[in-house]
Amino acid sequence: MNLFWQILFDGFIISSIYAVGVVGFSLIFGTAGVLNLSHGAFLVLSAIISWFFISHFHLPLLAGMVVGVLASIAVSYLLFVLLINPIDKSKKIPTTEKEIFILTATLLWSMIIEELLDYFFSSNPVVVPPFVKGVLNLFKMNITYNEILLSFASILILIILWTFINKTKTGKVLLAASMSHDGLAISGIDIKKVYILLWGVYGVLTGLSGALLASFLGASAQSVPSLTGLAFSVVVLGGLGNITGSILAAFLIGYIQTMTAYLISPAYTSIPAYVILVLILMFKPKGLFGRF
Amino acid sequence: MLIPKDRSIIIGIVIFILLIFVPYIFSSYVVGVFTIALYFAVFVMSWDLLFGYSGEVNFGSTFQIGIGAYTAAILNINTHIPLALCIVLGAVAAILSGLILVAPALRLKGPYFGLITLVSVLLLEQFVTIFAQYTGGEIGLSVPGIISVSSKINYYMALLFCAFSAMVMLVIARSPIGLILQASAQDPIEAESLGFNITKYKVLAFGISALFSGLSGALLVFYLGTASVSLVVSIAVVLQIIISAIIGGRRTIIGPILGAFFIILLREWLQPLGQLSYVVVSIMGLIVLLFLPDGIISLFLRKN
Amino acid sequence: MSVFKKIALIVAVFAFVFLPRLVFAAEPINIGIIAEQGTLVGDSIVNGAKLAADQINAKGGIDGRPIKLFIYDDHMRATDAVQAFQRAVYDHHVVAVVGSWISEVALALEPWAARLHTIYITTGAADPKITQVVHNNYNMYKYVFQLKYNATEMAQTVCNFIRDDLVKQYGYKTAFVASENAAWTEPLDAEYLKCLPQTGIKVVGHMRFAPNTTDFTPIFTDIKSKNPDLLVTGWAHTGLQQTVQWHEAKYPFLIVGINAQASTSDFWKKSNGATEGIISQAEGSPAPITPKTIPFVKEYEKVFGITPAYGGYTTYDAIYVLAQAIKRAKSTNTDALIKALEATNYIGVMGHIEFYGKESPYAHGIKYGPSYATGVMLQWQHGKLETVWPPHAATAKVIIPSFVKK
Amino acid sequence: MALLEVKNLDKYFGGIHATDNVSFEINKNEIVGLIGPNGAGKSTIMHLLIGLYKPTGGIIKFNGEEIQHLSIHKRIKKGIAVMFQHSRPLSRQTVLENIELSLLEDKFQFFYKKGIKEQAIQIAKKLGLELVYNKRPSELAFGIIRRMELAKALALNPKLLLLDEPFAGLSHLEVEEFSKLIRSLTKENFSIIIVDHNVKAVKDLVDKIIAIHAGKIISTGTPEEVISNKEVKRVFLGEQTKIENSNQKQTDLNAKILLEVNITSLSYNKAQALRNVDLIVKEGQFVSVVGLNGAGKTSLFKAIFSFVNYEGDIKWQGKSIKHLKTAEIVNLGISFVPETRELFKFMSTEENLNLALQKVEKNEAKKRIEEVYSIFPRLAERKKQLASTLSGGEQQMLTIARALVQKPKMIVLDEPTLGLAPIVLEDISKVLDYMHTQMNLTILLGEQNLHFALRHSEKVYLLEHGNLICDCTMEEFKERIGEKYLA
Repeated sequence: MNLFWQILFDGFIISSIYAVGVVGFSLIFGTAGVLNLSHGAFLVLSAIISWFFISHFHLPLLAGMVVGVLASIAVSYLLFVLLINPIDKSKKIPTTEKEIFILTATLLWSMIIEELLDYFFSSNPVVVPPFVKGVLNLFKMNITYNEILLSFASILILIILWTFINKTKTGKVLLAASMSHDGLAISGIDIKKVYILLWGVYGVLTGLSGALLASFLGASAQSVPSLTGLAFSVVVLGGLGNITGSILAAFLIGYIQTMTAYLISPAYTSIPAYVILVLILMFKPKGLFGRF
Repeated sequence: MLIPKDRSIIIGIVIFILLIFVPYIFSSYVVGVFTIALYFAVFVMSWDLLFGYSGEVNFGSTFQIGIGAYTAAILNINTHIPLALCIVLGAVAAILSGLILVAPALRLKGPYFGLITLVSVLLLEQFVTIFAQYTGGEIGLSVPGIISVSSKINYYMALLFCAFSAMVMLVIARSPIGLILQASAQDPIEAESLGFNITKYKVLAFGISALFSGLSGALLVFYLGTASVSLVVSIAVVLQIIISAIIGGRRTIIGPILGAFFIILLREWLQPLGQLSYVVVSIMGLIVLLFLPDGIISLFLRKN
Repeated sequence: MSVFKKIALIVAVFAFVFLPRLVFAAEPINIGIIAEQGTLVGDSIVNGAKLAADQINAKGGIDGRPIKLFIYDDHMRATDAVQAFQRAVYDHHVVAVVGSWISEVALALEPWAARLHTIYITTGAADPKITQVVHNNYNMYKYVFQLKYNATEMAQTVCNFIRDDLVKQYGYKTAFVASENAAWTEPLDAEYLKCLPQTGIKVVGHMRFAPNTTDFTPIFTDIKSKNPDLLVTGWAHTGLQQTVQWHEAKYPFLIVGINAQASTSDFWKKSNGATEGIISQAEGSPAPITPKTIPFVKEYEKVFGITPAYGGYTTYDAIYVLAQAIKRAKSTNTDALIKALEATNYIGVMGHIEFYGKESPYAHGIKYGPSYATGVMLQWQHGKLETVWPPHAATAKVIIPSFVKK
Repeated sequence: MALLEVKNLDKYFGGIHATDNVSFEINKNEIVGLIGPNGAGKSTIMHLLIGLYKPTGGIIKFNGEEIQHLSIHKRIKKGIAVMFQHSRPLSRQTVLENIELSLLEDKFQFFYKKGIKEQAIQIAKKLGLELVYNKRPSELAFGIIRRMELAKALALNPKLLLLDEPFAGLSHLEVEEFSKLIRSLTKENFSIIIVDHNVKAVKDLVDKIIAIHAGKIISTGTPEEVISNKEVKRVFLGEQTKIENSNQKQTDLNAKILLEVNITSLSYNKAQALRNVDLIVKEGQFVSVVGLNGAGKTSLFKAIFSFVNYEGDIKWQGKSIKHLKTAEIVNLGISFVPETRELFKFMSTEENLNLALQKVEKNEAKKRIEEVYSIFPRLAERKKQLASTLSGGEQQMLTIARALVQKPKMIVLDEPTLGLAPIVLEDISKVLDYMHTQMNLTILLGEQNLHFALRHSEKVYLLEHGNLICDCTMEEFKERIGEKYLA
């Protein structure tokens, strides 16, 4: 029984953090059609910048996070302006190969961020300080208030994102962009402005989730590939571009990992998740929930 | 008048002839770097054969490379079979691992296939870590067997191997098989309706790509005397392979050799910058990607 | 034909880049340092070497010849390390290569030291396999030295401390052993499981976790369910996440053992102070281990702004040991130098340094024991790194964190 | 024995009965036209024949052998060849290499067999490709590529050749040449099935026509028989045979010019879609651009809205809009109802409308939506429903409504009747009338359905193969072209 509660709580905490970490990847694919393989680098960048400003300049926690989010927005726009847009517009690159060019470009972008972080902040992981202190002893478990807060903050961000996209005038434009770019254009909406909005939202999202992620799991330049891999897996599992699907898939992967850790061994945490991912793709090639 | 197609072969021959003289010009260390670049070039060519001719974006080429390399290394450490046999068995294991990827490649497209191949690498990485007592974990494994201590012998070995691989792959790329592969990549239904059983060709392409990847991986291990995740498995290696292929000039077989040399030598040359060297290499890669989308080789292929 | 022109141009560029490296004056004594820069231990290896070389050069070098360091970053990759080793030998004509704190890297370099007949001293890798290889095939591997105790000896240090201090003073009875899954922790764990019962501690569980683990909740939960007094550790590649998560969730067991990253002041900042109370073994500390130790640490802190991790102590000593050996051998000839190194008898910052002979299973490892070097145990107390063991070097007594059961 | 025997062929896609109990035979050396309007199910039958789809039921016998379960390449080896309408030839290879590809055996061969090149040259010559041996498809005109595709099919030395819409996208001249080419093939020893939506184009070529509608065969026989069949007439030409114009309004000829199109050329790669198209729309006018599928209507509209690049210029109220973005053009007061609708499928009717009112103040937006609801009461009933769950007609209405809420001066509609039931057609027809006469909107309509277009228009442009062949008033159109075109 104890184990049951443990898996339930731990799984929820880790899953909600995963969900907030990957949802941006899904958003940017669904709306802009970009598989951003530098997603992990965005998360780590904002986490390390936040940590740096908090621990070296003694900024308050939230102020440090704001700096992290700003950094994330900056690299987001840079990626769009320097790489995505030029490749999109390029006449030299055949349309059928744009996808692989964007993949390669985002990979290189990821390496640049990763190596710069490594250079300036070393490859040692950093942990963003806890937002609150203290421990909750429940069912013989040690759950820190910080984990609970992180989990709630993640869910809150997801709810805000959902509300923004589904309920606000501006947000609906993003949602619409995932269905038809031409439809937006003939509705009199400048698609370029949509992109600016989109990459901004993406930057904010990765910025916030990076700091949350690093408050629990820590972040280092070396964790970039595994974070990108996680985002990629979760999002494909949930159905590319399907935001709700990605969130559900994050919970699925999070719980599978937690169950593996508790019921089999912590050493094998990610293996069952990967195997299940492969099986699902083989039998349901469009992911569990398809597109929308 | 030369048509561009033949030009890339001429470039290949010129590169080969130039490379023959490397040990007479440069220090042993530089020769060592060139040796690694040659093995790496085979990785990139194998990737290019799959991508350029069969249209599959394989994020898992280190799945084959790693399986080939680790099989050979583990056999070498734990058995007494000769080195050459270890390498051959490594290559066989690599082909089998390549065939594992064919099944999804026939069913899945685009990012979905990409993810499967990516996951195959992540899984292999996990297994290497879990079975650290056999594999040396994340950092690596040192093997007793080694091809040679002489940098010259190693270099010429690698050069011959690379030239041989390039030749075989060029022959395949230029052969009816290459043409049919390209047709099935471009429009599978059309290729089928010209009477080709495209499954057969995809299996062959994956097999050949895996064979050379695995061979090269095993040889590299016995050149350096060490097998490690960061050398033959990690995603970073895949990225370097893809980036080299695109920078060199995809779908040309020779272009990837240029790309491999570009990446490895540039990084070596920028070594004084320390970690920043990777940043500079990546930025150069982006510049080539944006302004020379057909790769370095297109500089030489431009029509008069 | 423009194609050939272009190729010629490329050849010219490469020639221009690489040719100058062929010509090199051999006046200074070249030493190669291979380290994992960007890691706390790796950086301290580089810093320790720099400090020693600067000091020796300031005093006129080795018989008038200055030491010149060539520093290579292996990015924690065996391949990069092998390439660096080749470069050191071929391009920079080094007398010896020093460094690396990762056993897998050191093991990968070992055959290259043999193949290229170049002395290699690891100052951070702990796997006893490194010296066993020398013992088993001395003629081939005589080039390799391990200026650091091996993992088995490190485990003994931890056991000795637990016996002398924790068992005697606090009456702790049970322990759980949890190490990262890496080459160096295999002999370490084996020794822990052997020596802990001898100190009167009952081992209630043992596990090895993947070095890429980030969420330690399941692991700590499992450990907590076994209710041990102590968590005995073998952490070097990892350390931060579990330290922070242990501290934040206030698991009621004391962490003692090896937490290599925790042996430098930088770790306090990285963990936001969560390292308070953690006890770790190290090769040296800001304590009077020998008369040279405290001046060294002071100097180090002055130059680099942080205290050294264990690699700083060992590498600093290694450069001095090497310098003295060159002086005694009056030559940089490899075989003569090996003889001189084998005859080392030197008081360094980490203790009295002598190497085991080839008949020892730890051939070319340093002697371990009360009259040689024994290592120290450190504890983070109120943001300061205090030495709590051995008694003659101790600067403070162990403090048990409030949430740990006493 | 017939070469090809199809018996009781059935194919379902989900609930849709795409091929409904189809049976026919094709004899040796026979040329057969498989004819039906868009969406009749011709391509499904063709795909069933080559093996792209597996039938739900029925038998396909080729040379006396059942083949319905074989995969594509096996059927090809039995002697079937196909020329697809939208094939993607090897873009990096030359014409000759493309033909060589077809000549290859399905075996692992590392070297080309001797003589393969000569063989390819021979086939290329037969199809008049002598001048383009070493050109790549991207450098060739569309008509030449079509020939190359035919060459590839012929290289397989088939017993039965399937041609999928062989004339689509070709210019007038090219159609003639290509027909000639096909006719010349009749001397060869094989059968041909030509799949086309146009009776006129194939009737002189074929021995027999099979007419299809809604997945069923409605008539089989000689071209004359089929064309005179009542059912066929009804399906192809619609109920009415007389041109009627319900349009009551006549715009003043001196009215201001709103839109002026002068496109000298518009091409996709090398395929030219439009050439020398000059078109004027005056304020308050109802102008139609009619033409068959692939005539270039959609390209014209895409050019107006800057979705594609073109040579020439397009002016709105005297100012060039060539370099403006789509959204900017829309905001000038021209709304677009595209053929593909481009609705936001997973958003509700109301959300779709609201998105077109981003810049409009809230109360005003509400008012405008109420206005269009009064025109389309059906949409008001379904305002919370997702666009994807609306019926085809409702989706079309929503697309029009989305254009209307923007309060445009002019509205451009591309094939608003495509794929809609006759009853819905009436509704849309009424709406167009209302927009034109009551709301005084200027309308530019692209239509395949001549009757529908003629009912409303004041002025008609006829596009054929990218050329404007009639730029006339209604009277002129009826006189010069109308009756002839329809017959």
